[in-house]
Parts: sequence; C-alpha cells; structure tokens
Amino acid sequence: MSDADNLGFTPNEMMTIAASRALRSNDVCFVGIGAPSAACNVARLTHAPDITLIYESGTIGTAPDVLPLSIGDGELCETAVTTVAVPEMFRYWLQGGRISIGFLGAAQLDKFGNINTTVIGDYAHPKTRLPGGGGAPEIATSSRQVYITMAQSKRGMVEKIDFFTSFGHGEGGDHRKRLGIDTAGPTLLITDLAIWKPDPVTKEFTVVSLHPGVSLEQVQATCGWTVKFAEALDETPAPTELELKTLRDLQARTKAAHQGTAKGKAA
Amino acid sequence: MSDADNLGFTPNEMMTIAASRALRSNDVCFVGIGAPSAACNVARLTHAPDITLIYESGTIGTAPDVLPLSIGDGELCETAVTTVAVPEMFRYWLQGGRISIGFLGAAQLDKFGNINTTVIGDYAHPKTRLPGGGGAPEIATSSRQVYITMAQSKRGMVEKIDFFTSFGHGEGGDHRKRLGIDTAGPTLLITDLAIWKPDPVTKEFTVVSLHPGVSLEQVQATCGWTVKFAEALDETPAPTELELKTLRDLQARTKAAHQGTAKGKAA
Amino acid sequence: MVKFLPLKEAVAQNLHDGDTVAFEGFTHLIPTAAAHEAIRQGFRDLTLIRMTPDLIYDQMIGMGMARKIVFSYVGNPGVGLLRRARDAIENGFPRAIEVEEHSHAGMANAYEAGAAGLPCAVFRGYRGAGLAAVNPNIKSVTCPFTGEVLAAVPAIRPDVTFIHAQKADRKGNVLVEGIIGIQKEAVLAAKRAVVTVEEVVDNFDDLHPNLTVLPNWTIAAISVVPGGSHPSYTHGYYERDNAAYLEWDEIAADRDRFQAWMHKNVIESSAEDFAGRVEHLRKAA
Amino acid sequence: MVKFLPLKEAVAQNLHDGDTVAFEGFTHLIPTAAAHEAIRQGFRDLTLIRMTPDLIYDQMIGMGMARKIVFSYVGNPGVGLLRRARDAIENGFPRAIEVEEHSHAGMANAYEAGAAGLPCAVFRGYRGAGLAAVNPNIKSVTCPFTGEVLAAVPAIRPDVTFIHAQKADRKGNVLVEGIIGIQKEAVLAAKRAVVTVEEVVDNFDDLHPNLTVLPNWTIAAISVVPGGSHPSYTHGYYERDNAAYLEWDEIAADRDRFQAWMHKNVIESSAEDFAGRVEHLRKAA
Repeated sequence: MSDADNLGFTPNEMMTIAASRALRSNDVCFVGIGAPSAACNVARLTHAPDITLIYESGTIGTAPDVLPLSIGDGELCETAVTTVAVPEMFRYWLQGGRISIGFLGAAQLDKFGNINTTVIGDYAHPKTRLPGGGGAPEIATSSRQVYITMAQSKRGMVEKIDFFTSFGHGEGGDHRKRLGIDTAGPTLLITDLAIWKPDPVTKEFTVVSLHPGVSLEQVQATCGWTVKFAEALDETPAPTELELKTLRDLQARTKAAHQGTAKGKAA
Repeated sequence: MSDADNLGFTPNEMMTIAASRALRSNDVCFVGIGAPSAACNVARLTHAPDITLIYESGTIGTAPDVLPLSIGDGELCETAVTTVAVPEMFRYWLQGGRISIGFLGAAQLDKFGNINTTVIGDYAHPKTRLPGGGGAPEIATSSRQVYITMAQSKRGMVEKIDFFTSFGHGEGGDHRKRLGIDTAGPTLLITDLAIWKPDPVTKEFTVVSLHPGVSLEQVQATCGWTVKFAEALDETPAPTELELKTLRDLQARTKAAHQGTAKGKAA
Repeated sequence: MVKFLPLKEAVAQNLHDGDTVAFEGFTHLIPTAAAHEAIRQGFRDLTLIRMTPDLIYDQMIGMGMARKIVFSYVGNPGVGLLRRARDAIENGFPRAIEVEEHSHAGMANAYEAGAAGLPCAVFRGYRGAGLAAVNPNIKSVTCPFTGEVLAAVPAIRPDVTFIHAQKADRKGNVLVEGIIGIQKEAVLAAKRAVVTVEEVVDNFDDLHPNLTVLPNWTIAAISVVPGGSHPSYTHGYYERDNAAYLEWDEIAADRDRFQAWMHKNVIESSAEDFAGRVEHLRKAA
Repeated sequence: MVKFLPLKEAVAQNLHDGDTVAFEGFTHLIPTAAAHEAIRQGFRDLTLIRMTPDLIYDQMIGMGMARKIVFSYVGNPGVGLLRRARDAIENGFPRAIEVEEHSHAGMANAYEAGAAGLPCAVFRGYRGAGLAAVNPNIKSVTCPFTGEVLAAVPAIRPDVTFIHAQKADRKGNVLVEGIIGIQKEAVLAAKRAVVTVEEVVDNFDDLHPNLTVLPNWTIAAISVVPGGSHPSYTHGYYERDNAAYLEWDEIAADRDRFQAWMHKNVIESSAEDFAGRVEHLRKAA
C-alpha cells in the first residue's frame, strides 16, 4: 500500500483531508471523536472557516486549537459560541433538526451504512463488549445527512454487522422511510482508500473515487462485501500542501497537549 | 367594618400579615402577584428569613426590596439565587414537586377552594373576560399545599364558580385523589376577615379564626355560601408593631418605585 | 444566515398576512418596537401566540390584525385586564377573534416541544382544570411504564418569532440575559426569527460560556433598536416603565382614546423614537 | 437542608448497599473522589447509573460493587474500551452484572424526566436501532395529534447522585460551570444529592444571574475536596490529565495490576490526596 514515503502523505491523512473537503462553511456538524473530529477541524482551518462544530458534550460553534481527546475537553468549551446542558443538546439541537451533517466513525460497517460499535458476537453474551452507541443512534436519524469515516479492513467492513448500533439504510432502498425516518441518512463514506456514495435506488455504498495510487483490488481486498464501483471512477485529488500542513500542525499540537502534563509543566 | 382608625391596622393589612405568619423559613413558595407577594415578602423580612420565594418568571430564591408590579420585574432577577428559563421553571421546579406552598389569589372562589380567574359568564361568550389562569392550573395541583388569599365579597366568594381555572377540592371529599392528584390542595384560606381551613373530611372551608373586631355576621354577610364556623373559634392575634412597620415600609418603597420614573429621575 | 437590517425591512421580509407569529417576552424584553412596526405595516389575519399577551397584543388586537390568539395569561401584568382584547372577545370589536387558551405550563411545554422538534409536549397538567374541556388541543397520553395519564398539547411552531435582546456581536450571535423567559425556545421553535437588540458589540469573547447565546445561524434578521422593549425593560440597560403600564389601563378603556394614542405613538412614529422613551429609565451609572 | 461534611461522612450518610446511584459528569467534573470514598467504604449490590461510565465505573465494577449498570457509552473516552467492565460483562469477573443500555438521547431525556417529576420521557429516538430490541425499558407512545410514534423510556430517579462542582457559597448553594453536562438534572432527579467542591466562597453576589446554581435546599451534603475530579478536570481550576486516561488502559488490562493500583491509590489513600494529584495541572496564572 502507498504510504507517506511514496506519495508524501499517508492513507489516513488522505482520508481525513478528503472528509474535510466534503464540509462547507454553512454546515452544522455534530462531531464524533477520532477521524471525524480531525476532518471537521481541518475544514474549519482551511476552506470552511465559518463551519459550526458541535460536540455532544454541549459545546456549540467550537474552534479548538488542539483536537480533544474526549468529547468534553475544556478546550471545546473555552472556544465555543455557547455551551449548553446535555439534555438541551439532544433535544433542541440534534432532535430539533438543526444538524446538517452527523459525522460518525464505525467499528463495524455494512454496505448500507449501518454501524455497529456495541458488541462483537451476541448481545447478551458478547465476545467483545465495545463502548456502545453514545449519541450515534439519534445522530444517525436526526441529522439531515450522515458522513462516515473509517479505515478499511475485512474485520470492519462486513457483509452483516453483529448489532445495529445506528441505522443507515437498513436493508437498502426505502427502508428508512418505512421506519418513519425522514432524513437522508449516510450519503458519504470516506475511507483511507476511497470515497463512496450510496446508489440512488438500492442505497448500497459504491466507490466513486479512488485515492491517489489506490487500486480497485486494494479496495476489494480490505472490504468484506463485494464492492461496487462507479462506471466513471474519479481519482481523489492528492492533499494540497496547505491541507497537509494544517492537519499535521493540528496533530502535533494535539500530541503535545495529550501528554497531559505538557501544558501543566510549563506552569 | 373595622378600619385602621379604630384598630390601628386595616383589614387588608391583617390579611397580609396573617398570611405571612403561615409561612416558614424552610418553605419553598411559588408566589402569585398581589396579596400573596406581599405576604411572602413580609414573612421573609420578619420571622422566615430563609424562605425560598419563586416567581414564575424563573427567579428562584429572590429577595426583592420592593414588591414587583409584575411577576418578572428586574428586581426579582437581581436579588435571586438563580434565574432559569420558563420551561425549566414549570418542569423541574413546579412539576418536579419542589414547591411546598403555592400561593394563589382568586377572582371567584367556592367553598372547596376551586378558583376562577378566567371568565365571568359563559366561556365561549363571556360577560367579562378575565386574564386567565397563567401558572395557576398546575400550581394548584403540583404544589404540596395551596394557600389562598382574597378580600371577602359576595361577588368573589360564591356558591358556584363560572369556570374551574384551578382545581381545589372539586366537589369535596376525596375528589382530588379520584382525579389522580396526589397533593394536598388548598389547606388555608386567609381573607381580610378570617382564617379558614378545610374540614378534614368534607374539605369545605371552615372559619377557624376571626381577625380582631370581626363578627360572625360580617363574615357571613360578605360570603356567598352559608359559612361553617369551627366550634372553638380563635381570634387572630393583631399585627405586631414589627409586622405592621415591615409591611408598610415595603408598600411605601413599592409605591415610590412604581411611579415608574421615580428611580429614573434621580439619574 | 443572519442579516442586519433596519427594523422596517426585517419585519417586511419576515412577516406576512395570515402568519402564525409570536412576539415573546416574559414581562422582561418584550419586543414592542417590532410589534409597532408590524402595526404600521398593517398585517391582517395573524394568529398571535404568546404566553403573556400584554400591551402590544392589546394594541394589535385593537387594530384588528388578529384572527386568533393562543395564550395562557391575557392581562396587563400587575394592573388588571386587557381592555382591547376584552372588547374583541366579549363584543367582537373591531372583529371577532378565535381563542386558544392554555396554562403557562402548557404553553411553556409546547414551545419547548417546538424547539425540540417534537410534534407534541407531554407533561402533568390540567388536572381538574376547566381548560381541558374547552380547548380541543388539550389531549392525553398514557405512560407505558406506570399507566399514569399525562396531558399532551401540540408543539408550537410559529412561522416567525420576534424577540428583543440585549446585544448581538458583529457575526450576529445574540445574547439574552436576566429573566430569559421562553425566548430561546420561541426562537428555536420558529421557522424564522427576528431579533431587535439594544446594541452591537465587536465580539462575545468575554462572555461566560453558559449564558443564553443564540448562534447567528438560528436567526433570520437582527435590527438595532435601542429602547426597543419600552415600556417593558432590558436588564442592564433601562428599567420597566411601570407608570406606562398603569396609564395603558386608561388609554385602552376607551375605543377612541385608544385610536388616538395609537396614531400618535405608533402609526405616526418610528423605531427611532424608542431610544428617547427610555432615557429617563436608564440607571445612574 | 444541606450539611457541610467531610467526604467520608457525606458518603456514609447518603449511600447504602443496594442503592441506585449516579456519579455523574460528562468528561468534565467527574466525581472521582466521591467514587473512591464509596470504594473504600466497600458498598455492595449497587445499581450504577451514568451516561458515560468511565474510569470510576471501571474501578467500582472491577471491585465487585455493582449489581447492574445503566449507561449509554461504556468507554474510556478517546482511548478505547473499559477493560474491567468488559471482564464483568464478557466473563462475569469478579461478578456477573446486569446491563441496561440506552443511547445518550435516551439517558439525557430520562434524567430530564426525573428532574421534571415525570414517570417517563418521550422523544424521537431509537428508530432502526438494535437497542430497542434488547432493552425492555424502551417503549413507545403515539402523539395524539399527528399519530407519530415516539420513543419512551422510564425516568431516572437515583437514590443518590454524586457530582463534583467548582464551588459552594457559605449557605451551601452550588455553582457548576463550563461543560455542565447532565449534572443539574442528575441532582434534581435524585432523592439525595452529594456534591464535592473545589472551594467554598463567602457568597455568590457577583455571579451572573443565569448560571447553573443549585439552591442549597436541593442538596443533602457538600464536601470540600480540592482536585476531587482528577483525572477529569475542573474548568477554571485544573486541566484534564489525559496521560492518566491513557495509562488507565494499561492498568485495567490486567486483573492483578488493577488490584495493586486500586490498593495503593484508592484503598490506602484518602480524599486529601486529590489536591496533590492536580498540582501540575493547574494553569499558569
């Protein structure tokens, strides 16, 4: 696989930057931790300066200088337009229909954008107990659209997920509508190898763009279902110098801060 | 009837002071405007300094220097422990069961403590449209007890009220319980002439104490139903010097402030 | 995204004949200037929503602008009755109006449900109260765990909400403080929100993080109208003009006197006049 | 009325074997000192409630104190899994525990309903989600106006809630600020509430009126424990000890190492030790 030495950037960097490009200044994003958080903040620091980032801890319109380790780091509150209580966050801001993009990661994902972060194995007797859904069940249904980011692997991208932590397109087609869900659901999947969009009718995720240097075979080899590729397949533009520098500076600041005592020791 | 010249205090002053005496420092009072507000603040300024006064505008633990003209005067917020939004006030503080005493006035009252402040005449075609209930319907059912104050008159204290703005004891007896209301309801009525308490069984208001100089005939002459008097009828202690001075000072400060521009003109 | 507009344009762009509209304010921060602008522009057939319709609703009803009112307390707070509203309800003058009446708890929960994107609000209310019998929009749901029967009312979703607030920053974020009432919910429940403010400041960097700030993307238009809530008050700027509330009781008692007052103080007046009306109510520094 | 007590007594007087208890905090203000005191006092058969059970729940579960957990995200935030909780759920070690799992929206609404005195919360949730099938406490009600089917969950009503806050005044009113999470609701929903604070100040006269202040009559006991939320943080006092969260992942991975750590840092330790743990996390003035 390609890496930073060959192309000047890593697949994970490409994933984060490709995700950041999907965001606009007038978006209101409900941000999950990890790759979604990095992508949202790169967007804010590059082409979407007025984007509204919301973390489920209650911080609205936040602009952290370093990426938070948790969804409730102090930095998020200190830089926010306002910080509200958690019930208000879920009632007025998420359920109220104010979120344009819900940004989720996934431990297990199927081709219809259904996500599992709850258990591997049987729910009552799990092989591995994962952290669970947190805000995801309602982020997936109340946000106007859902973007998903994850690094590809056969273990992660599976034919059948073990548990429906959050609902994507279910069994595909109009399954959302049949459940009374009137939002669009997953409209974009950005992995470390490709950009995927749901088929307009079946809602199955289809590769529409390959990242630079990535082959169709690589995408299929790291995915547990038979991948559909668009007829006109794009190549994702490589990260620009500004995008890469912005992401790397952000991650360097973050790493320093997350030593935990780095700031404190200066005192 | 007795007046200030004869006894050194007016019937209205006696009413307010008698009502204030029913309050304790550990009470949490939901305060209506008018006589209830004066009584609550006299209590706070005399024997119940730690009483918690709550106005429906969202001010909790307020200690106004002058009586508010409305339930949302600035003074209430400036002196409060905290000021919350109106939905929170009705959900967490009133419905949450945190109010020990709901203090109501009445335009029309019946002998079971049911109150009308909505219409005189038919609801759809009223003879007089009154302001309506405001917070009263739920104050009457969510407060642990309800105290009522009003000046007696045949027009106000009636056999049958025109509209049930707030529910007292309904038709008496266990009517509250039958409607699924588990609070005590009206437990005290303080008029300008007497103190009334509900009969333990029938829940009909019964005079238990006459204010100084008031006769049984006076009470009956100003009440639209046949009044029941307790066998052992007390005489309400006359206002003390401190009580009277506290009330009159409060009302003098209030009158000066409500000229509206009195404070402003000093600027 | 929010636009800073003169009040005349903010009202013209956002309010239309037949709209369901809330001019909210709970004693504090009543958007008088916005209501007066609506009166000058002569809208008709409005459904007027407010927990505590007071002087400005008496004025709009008296001018014949309302088809229906939705409320929980239709009084001049601390003074008494609203005489123009009474005339409309009792005598159909200047036109008959439909009445939908709730308790404060019912209205507060209904606004909260509107802000929360729910179709209805569920709460413990109206037990034994006469309103449940005369208002078909008071229904019930049963708790599926305890069997308790709770009240349900439809969510309030105005076409447009007007509020008055202390200040906006240059980006159009809005701060409401003091007795915050139901304003945040009324804005978030509405399709469009218009805010009048006392002033615009560079930024809100020094604000405490937990104050009531409405992000700029929740608001359609902001108009700077100093004194815009008179005779109500703006915490931190000027006091309530209690004398004006007392005086209103006399003005509104007479149909002709009402019309004369409205022409002089509203129709032939403008948003710029509000600053002068609160001069004497500003506190000594 | 509230009592100021040493933490040891505040915990002993308010927590009992078999209680349903919430130690709430949403990343910020986690009441670690109170949980450690509960561990030292060795309570059993607790039902532990929290939206985001993290290190202190991993610790209480690992010490065998929990009969059941009610939660919406059982992870080490930003790090990964909770290894003691996993061991209990997957292997029944040191004892099997019952699991009641919700979404954040479900838990937040359930606390809100608890604070509001309602038997259940009603919201738009769990559509298509697997939890609705495995949690019998997720039911539905139908909106009587639109026919929309909404989710319903029982209100959360803990026997006792513990929170950590910035400060109390001498009367025992408590200020919570910054990321306020679900703390106010958790306190108001509980039969009893115990608060640890960084400090006590004379009065709150200079506070902005709209901050989150819990009146003294809503609280049973207050204990002054500087640093009491470490390795979480207290806005305005000290920063989050992110390194400690990363380190916990290794400590909790091994049953013996966990026990050794707990004995050294909890059992043989006291509330007074927290102040020292945050010294290096206080910001330069």
